[in-house]
Amino acid sequence: MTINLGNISDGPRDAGAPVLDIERLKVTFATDAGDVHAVKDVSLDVKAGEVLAIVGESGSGKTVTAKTILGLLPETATSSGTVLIKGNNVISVSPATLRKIRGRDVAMVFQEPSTALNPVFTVGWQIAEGIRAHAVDGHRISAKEAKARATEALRKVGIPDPEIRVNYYPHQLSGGQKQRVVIAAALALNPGLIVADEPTTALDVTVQAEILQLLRDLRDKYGTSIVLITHNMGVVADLADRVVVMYQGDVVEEASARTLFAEPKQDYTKKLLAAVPHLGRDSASEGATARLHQGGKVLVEAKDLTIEFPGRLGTPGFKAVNGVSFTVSENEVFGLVGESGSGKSTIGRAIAGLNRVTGGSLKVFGYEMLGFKERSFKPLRKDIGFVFQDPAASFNPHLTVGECIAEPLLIHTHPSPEQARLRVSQLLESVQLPASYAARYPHELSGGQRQRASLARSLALNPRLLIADEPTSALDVSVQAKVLELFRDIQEEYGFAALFISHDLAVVDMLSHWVGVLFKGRLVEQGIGSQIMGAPSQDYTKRLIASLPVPDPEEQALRREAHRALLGT
Amino acid sequence: TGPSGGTPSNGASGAASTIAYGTTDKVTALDPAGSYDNGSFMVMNQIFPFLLNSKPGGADPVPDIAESASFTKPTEYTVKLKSDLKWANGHTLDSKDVKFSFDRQVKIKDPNGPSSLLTNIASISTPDAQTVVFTLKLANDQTFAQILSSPAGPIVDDEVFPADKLLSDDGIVKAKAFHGQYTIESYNKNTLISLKPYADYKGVLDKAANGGATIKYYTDQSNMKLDIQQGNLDVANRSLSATDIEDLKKDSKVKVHVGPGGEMRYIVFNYNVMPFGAKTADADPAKAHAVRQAVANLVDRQAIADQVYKGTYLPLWSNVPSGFLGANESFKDLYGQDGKPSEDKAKKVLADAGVTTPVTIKLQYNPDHYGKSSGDEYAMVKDQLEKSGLFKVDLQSTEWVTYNSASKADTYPVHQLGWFPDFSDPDNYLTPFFPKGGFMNNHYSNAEVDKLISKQLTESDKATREKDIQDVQKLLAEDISTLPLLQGAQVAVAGTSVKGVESTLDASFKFRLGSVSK
Amino acid sequence: MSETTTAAVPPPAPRKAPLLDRLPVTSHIRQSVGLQRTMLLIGITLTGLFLLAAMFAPLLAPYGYAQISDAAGTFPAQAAPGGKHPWGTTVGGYDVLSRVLWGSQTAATVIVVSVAMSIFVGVALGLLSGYFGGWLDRVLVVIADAIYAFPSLLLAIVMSIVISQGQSSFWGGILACSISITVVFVPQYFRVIRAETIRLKAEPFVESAMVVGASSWRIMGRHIFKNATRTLPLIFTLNSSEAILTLAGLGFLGFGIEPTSAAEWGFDLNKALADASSGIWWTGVFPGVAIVLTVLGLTLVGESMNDLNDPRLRGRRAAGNKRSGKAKTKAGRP
Amino acid sequence: MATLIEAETPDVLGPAAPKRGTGGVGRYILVRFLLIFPTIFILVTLVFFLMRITGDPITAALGGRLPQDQLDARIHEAGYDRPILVQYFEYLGQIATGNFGTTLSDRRPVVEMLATFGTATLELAINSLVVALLIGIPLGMIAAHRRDRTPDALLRFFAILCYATPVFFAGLLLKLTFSVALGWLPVSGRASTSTELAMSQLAAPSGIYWLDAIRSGNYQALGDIAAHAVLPAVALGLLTAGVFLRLVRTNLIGTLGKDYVEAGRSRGVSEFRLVTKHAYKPALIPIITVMGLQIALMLGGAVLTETTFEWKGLGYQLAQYLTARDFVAVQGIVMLLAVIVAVTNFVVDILAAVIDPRVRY
Ligand SMILES: Nc1ncnc2c1ncn2[C@@H]1O[C@H](COP(=O)(O)OP(=O)(O)OP(=O)(O)O)[C@@H](O)[C@H]1O
Ligand SMILES: Nc1ncnc2c1ncn2[C@@H]1O[C@H](COP(=O)(O)OP(=O)(O)OP(=O)(O)O)[C@@H](O)[C@H]1O
Ligand SMILES: [Mg+2]
Ligand SMILES: [Mg+2]
Repeated sequence: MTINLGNISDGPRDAGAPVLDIERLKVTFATDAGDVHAVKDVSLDVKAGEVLAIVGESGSGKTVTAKTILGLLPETATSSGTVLIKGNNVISVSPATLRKIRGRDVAMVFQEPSTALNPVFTVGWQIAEGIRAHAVDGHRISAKEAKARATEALRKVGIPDPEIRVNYYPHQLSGGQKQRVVIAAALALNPGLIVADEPTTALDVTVQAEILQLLRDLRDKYGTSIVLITHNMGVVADLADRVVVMYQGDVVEEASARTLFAEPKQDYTKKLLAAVPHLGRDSASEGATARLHQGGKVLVEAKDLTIEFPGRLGTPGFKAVNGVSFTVSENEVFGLVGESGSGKSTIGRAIAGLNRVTGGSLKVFGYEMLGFKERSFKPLRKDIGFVFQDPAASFNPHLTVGECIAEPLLIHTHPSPEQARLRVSQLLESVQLPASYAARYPHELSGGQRQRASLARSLALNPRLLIADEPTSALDVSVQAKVLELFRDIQEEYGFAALFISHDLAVVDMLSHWVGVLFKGRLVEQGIGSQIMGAPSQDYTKRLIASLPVPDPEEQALRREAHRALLGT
Repeated sequence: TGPSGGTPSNGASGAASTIAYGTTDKVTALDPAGSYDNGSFMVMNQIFPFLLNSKPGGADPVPDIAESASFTKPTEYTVKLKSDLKWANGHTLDSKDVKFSFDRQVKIKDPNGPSSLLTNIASISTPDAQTVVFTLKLANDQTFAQILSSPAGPIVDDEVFPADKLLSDDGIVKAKAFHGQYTIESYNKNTLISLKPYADYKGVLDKAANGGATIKYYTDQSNMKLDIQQGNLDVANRSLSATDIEDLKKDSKVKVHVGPGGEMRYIVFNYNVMPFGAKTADADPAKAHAVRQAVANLVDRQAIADQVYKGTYLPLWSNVPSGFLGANESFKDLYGQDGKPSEDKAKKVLADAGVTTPVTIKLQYNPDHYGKSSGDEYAMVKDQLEKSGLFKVDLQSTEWVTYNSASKADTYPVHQLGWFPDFSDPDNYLTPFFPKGGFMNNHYSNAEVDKLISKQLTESDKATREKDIQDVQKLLAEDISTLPLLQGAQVAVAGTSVKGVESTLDASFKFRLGSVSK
Repeated sequence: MSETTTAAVPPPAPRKAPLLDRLPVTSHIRQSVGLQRTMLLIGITLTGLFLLAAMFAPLLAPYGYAQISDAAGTFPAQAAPGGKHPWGTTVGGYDVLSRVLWGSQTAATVIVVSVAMSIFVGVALGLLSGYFGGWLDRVLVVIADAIYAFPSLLLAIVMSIVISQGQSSFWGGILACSISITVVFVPQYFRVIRAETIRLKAEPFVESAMVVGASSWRIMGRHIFKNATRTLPLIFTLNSSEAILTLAGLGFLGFGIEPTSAAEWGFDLNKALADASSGIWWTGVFPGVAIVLTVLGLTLVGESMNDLNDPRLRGRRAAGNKRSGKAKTKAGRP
Repeated sequence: MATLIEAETPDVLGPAAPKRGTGGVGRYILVRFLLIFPTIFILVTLVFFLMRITGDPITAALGGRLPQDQLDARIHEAGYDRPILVQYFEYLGQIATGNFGTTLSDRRPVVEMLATFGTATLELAINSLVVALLIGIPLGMIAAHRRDRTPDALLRFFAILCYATPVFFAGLLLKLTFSVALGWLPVSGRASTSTELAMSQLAAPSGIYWLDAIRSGNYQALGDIAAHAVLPAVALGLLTAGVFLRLVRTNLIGTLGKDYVEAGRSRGVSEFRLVTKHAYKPALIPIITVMGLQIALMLGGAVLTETTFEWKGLGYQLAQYLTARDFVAVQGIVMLLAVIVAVTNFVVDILAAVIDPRVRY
């Protein structure tokens, strides 16, 4: 069926031959809107024991390339070219052969460990399934032997007490452990090549550091080659030997990691690298020695703030925020960082009256939020803007962007249609969007444009306080850079106070004058951004900073050495 | 034959074979005090004794477990029982049981029971074990003998039945409180009853001609039809649809038996709310009468009987159905032309009375109580009335319970009703209906009619009584309180080898399983 | 997390598409391919025929639904198909073809009335219950669940007895049936809308309206209502077929509409039971097939719409189909 | 007829699944169990009032025979003309003491009536459930696996046809074909007369005929019972099979698209095993939940099947009692149906919880 555009096979290869050799790969998808050329012309190879990183912005074809390597493309895809693994062209082999290759010659590690594990089977069973699918020396492996091997694989990836954990269901493991299980499943048959598609994106930085270390160990100990797909330049700098940069389905640049970061050749690569926030550079509190903007009024004041979510069916509640005290003053940008689940959003939402305060005190513009009443709080709402994390979800898909932006105006100031239109245009302009975009529907905007529109909406009533909950985490680095820049400019122009929430230390540092570090609902440390990032005083903060890989292989190698003890690896 | 094994064979006795009887009727209760319907009465007839009962072929009550029964005084009806009567459980059956049975019904007065038939009994005494004396309120009640063979008539075992409340079916079966042609062997209510001949039966009927019988209950008549066609049933009785019966007539494996029927269908005119009725805006008795006459002239009974009922119902020309004492064809004489409708006559009566046509009539029928064909029947009535151009018919139907209440509350100007007799006497077609306070509550009253009806009821001379009954019918046909339409026939379908079905399809309307054999 | 939530609110069809293409069914035809399209088209054809029959029954039917005679005299009973009566006549002398055609009108009316009423009540209650929560929500949920748990046909029977007493006129009968069906359907709509409302309430776009200070009514009316009712056309078609089946079931058990008030397929089938075992097939087969085809059509439309709405279930043409003839590999999926 | 909409459970293992919590599965079961009672209470109340505003049983039985004053007297005697709330609380009181009364139209103790007809309906439901599962699940798997190909289209068409054909029409066609024309199977009933008699003479019958036949070793009767069971089970089973097929297909397609299936595939697990094991087990949770809801559909369909095949069960009986305004019987049946449905859903929830390991801790 396939026309092999490349050479079909050039016979047995010598020892130094690549474990994976992709030539002129091309993948096209049929969609409602017509064909999508996801991968246009990709050629690359991976040598034994090498970590090859594929980077590029969202939609550049990284995942599709990875799936092609295992023959996992959906039926709507058509592919051509060659993908050679141990002499087999994955694109043209029979389904039976393909099944033999999978797991034995090449294995995959998925982005989201929680969805890559079947919730109703034990992790041991799932690993054993892969083992039993392959005959070893011509005979099927017994269930018992498979389980023993699964236990062994779990031990290899550093799961404690693998004999016990082998019988656990996925939900009984933490996110990091789950990802280790996924890696163990990939390792079970000792494949020469592992394809890891964003293996750490869903994980917290501290866990990410552990997984990166594990992958490095695997390469070192077993000589496994790794294709690492990621958009995180820090991860690339930390792990990769060689880097392939993809842009819109094509490979634009290929170089060793050090070379790429040191002297990128292509414009696109340069731009990509420039957009990556770098901890310690470009801090908003650069050089500050005292807390900035303390002259004005205190807009938000939390004292022993506690927020507890009620438990279901009489089970005890869950304290998401526990005894937190802080203030946000006029003109000040307060950055809130912390790992997932530490309570950042909960605090932000409480200030906006979306979550109920259950203990302590939270004063917003002097209004006590403990036991707040919507009716009496409503007049204050016009002074609060809110930017949500996911720009796509925060717009009503049935209203135009203009209607969405005008909504706060309509509710609070009852302008004439003409006035409203005018104000919407102004707002759009201030976020550098053409006024004509008011007539568009949200889905007709790109992610970055949507987030700008969201910013415009939050500014509609000239709020005194803006709450931005991870406003850029759903965006590509290059887009993120633009939005962050815009945010900074607008903040300076309008002078509103802001609570800026992010899990990315570098991003928080870029924008915030004052930074608070949350850990399991407690504020472990707060201080001037540049000082906290440079010289954290608390252990947790130190670990957090140490875990964050910086987008520079040289520097990252040093940091890794320096922090080895702290990270406990 | 069907794969289900054909008719059940009577393995035990090896004598005469068992008869399988099918019906779509239902049993309400086996206790005579608690039911007043065909389905229950059919079973009671097989298992309980009566003082008087009719023999196959006729409806005249003759002593059953009685030796003699007659008026000894105008208000005293004396019954002498046969001696040595035994219930199937060994208890003796004597006058105590008889008095107990009737007293009990009156005492329990079950909402579903037939105690209202016994209103004429003033008291009952038992001078000795063999004698029962009924003292009546109304002298010379000509229907009393019939009442004793009616649903109010079964005699029950006083040692088994409680005096003040009903006994459950299972209780009756377990206590073997039977004295009829049969006893019940096994009882699965409204599903299957298995009957065995009762050896010590002393009643008027012959010993059962078969080795036993099963009664199979159906919910869907077409299933019953298929079963009789496939030989799973020997007899299928009430009720097969007209289509089924017509089809079965063509089937060589079965025979359709037809006997006289007492069931009737008629249209009631409410004298208050019918067009020009007493309570309408343009009340005019003469015009109302003309309207009734016009309707009587226009309905084509034969067409309905042929088309809708395919001959399973026959035209009914009087308030007393044919086959009963004194029945005549008074409506045929007065209306239409030789049994055919007459538009001219209808036009004329309306014109003579000065009625402007078309007259709008609200006609009501009930779709669920009188068989599935009521809708078709009344569609034809509507069609017949409208064809003449004299009437516009607003035809409506209502579900039974509401229908019944509404029909008596002057809601329906003209509506359908039907009647199945309690016992085989012409009076059962007169007294409940026409004297003031009749159950139709249609505000008809005619003193002469009332007088004649109460006269015939106590008239002991048969010829005079017959004359009275004929006269009443004539008066009723002139007034048209109700318009008789159709008279049902009894239909039973039996396998060709089955004997004795014909003989029990008589005017008593009692199906005696004991007569049937094969 | 954010990915799944975005996926849950698929964007509406592009704004600039012509109105015709944005209508539920037409947009689905355009999206569909291959077998899916065939099924959708069969469904649409059947449903279209049904609607045409319903609209033009008075013109198409040779006789009235309750007509048993014409100038030439009374119709014969149970006449075999042919001649004046192409599909024969029933035991009551009705023309089968006419009754089947008129029956579509009854069915369509019942569908429209019952589904409209249940949508109205169900949506209103679902929105309120889902949005405000609290004890109102709890009570409504328990009641809806209780009603829902009860076999719907039986509930419809009870309701039809309650409602239909005394009423057998066309509208009386239709309303009785419709209301019985409504009672059965309301919990379904209630559930769907309530669940959607609860889900939407947590959506950032609703929260963003909340932080702006929009009133509850504004949020419900402007933000939740439209998004929550997205699936209604689909439920509408599926419930329509259910309405027909319930109506037919009612008619079959004798709780339907009398023949002189309207033509009703289930009722006619009920009447035809006795005929069927006597070799008179035409009185039952035609209304029966009418029910089957109508339900089939509506269900096909509804199911296809469902599959097309759900990206997981939507089939797509293979890439580059337009350039046929070129050799290509379907991605391996043994 | 319950709905096809229910056949959809968009999120496999969605947030509806009870969370791991200190309460544990014991508490979960308890709460689910307690929820049965309001359901029953609401239905019984609803039916009580509905029934009582539609008329009384005495008029239904004797309306055509007695003058109105006599009817009224009887109604008064029976107490049906008292204030409805008084009667309602009296009724509740009776139920609370376990006294369900005696049916009005055919004088049976309600409990006994329910036992008789309930087992018949149960037997029908079990038979048709077997048919539905045997047809629906494998075909649903095939359809999901071969999605958008010809087998899938044919199977889906078949499923919709099953659903679109009214049970009574399907039953009629089956009966005419297999009993009347071909004579292979009996026309109607649960058993032939001789078997019925044999069954009614058993000492402690369970009421489920095939079970009784096996227990008493009467294998001839068993054959007879099986022959009678085929057509009703197929008629009702097909209706449900259509829904099951669709249900299995939709949910399997859902889970087949999950990452964990892709992960299994990436390890070389065979396609057959992916469908029948990896995707099927997680899909089973919503499938089982919705199947529970199908019980209501089945009971509804049972009314029509029972009528067509002379199967003397609850559904048909209910229609009869309704006509007779026998509210004692109707309420008894409604209560039983409510209990059946609630208990089924309860059991199904527990079953789903057993399959879903996340509920167990
Ligand atoms: N199943 C599919 N059907 C149609 N188009 C697809 C499909 N999968 C991927 N694509 C398209 O192919 C292109 C490449 O997608 P791919 O998933 O490889 O991007 P990516 O580089 O991995 O991006 P990200 O960083 O967001 O994961 C995108 O335009 C995407 O929309
Ligand atoms: N409505 C809720 N009910 C119960 N628990 C909740 C609720 N919302 C949040 N939580 C819990 O509260 C904790 C803090 O949640 P929060 O959303 O504030 O975290 P976060 O720091 O914003 O994390 P992320 O970076 O993932 O957004 C988490 O453990 C979360 O599970
Ligand atoms: Mg990707
Ligand atoms: Mg958050």
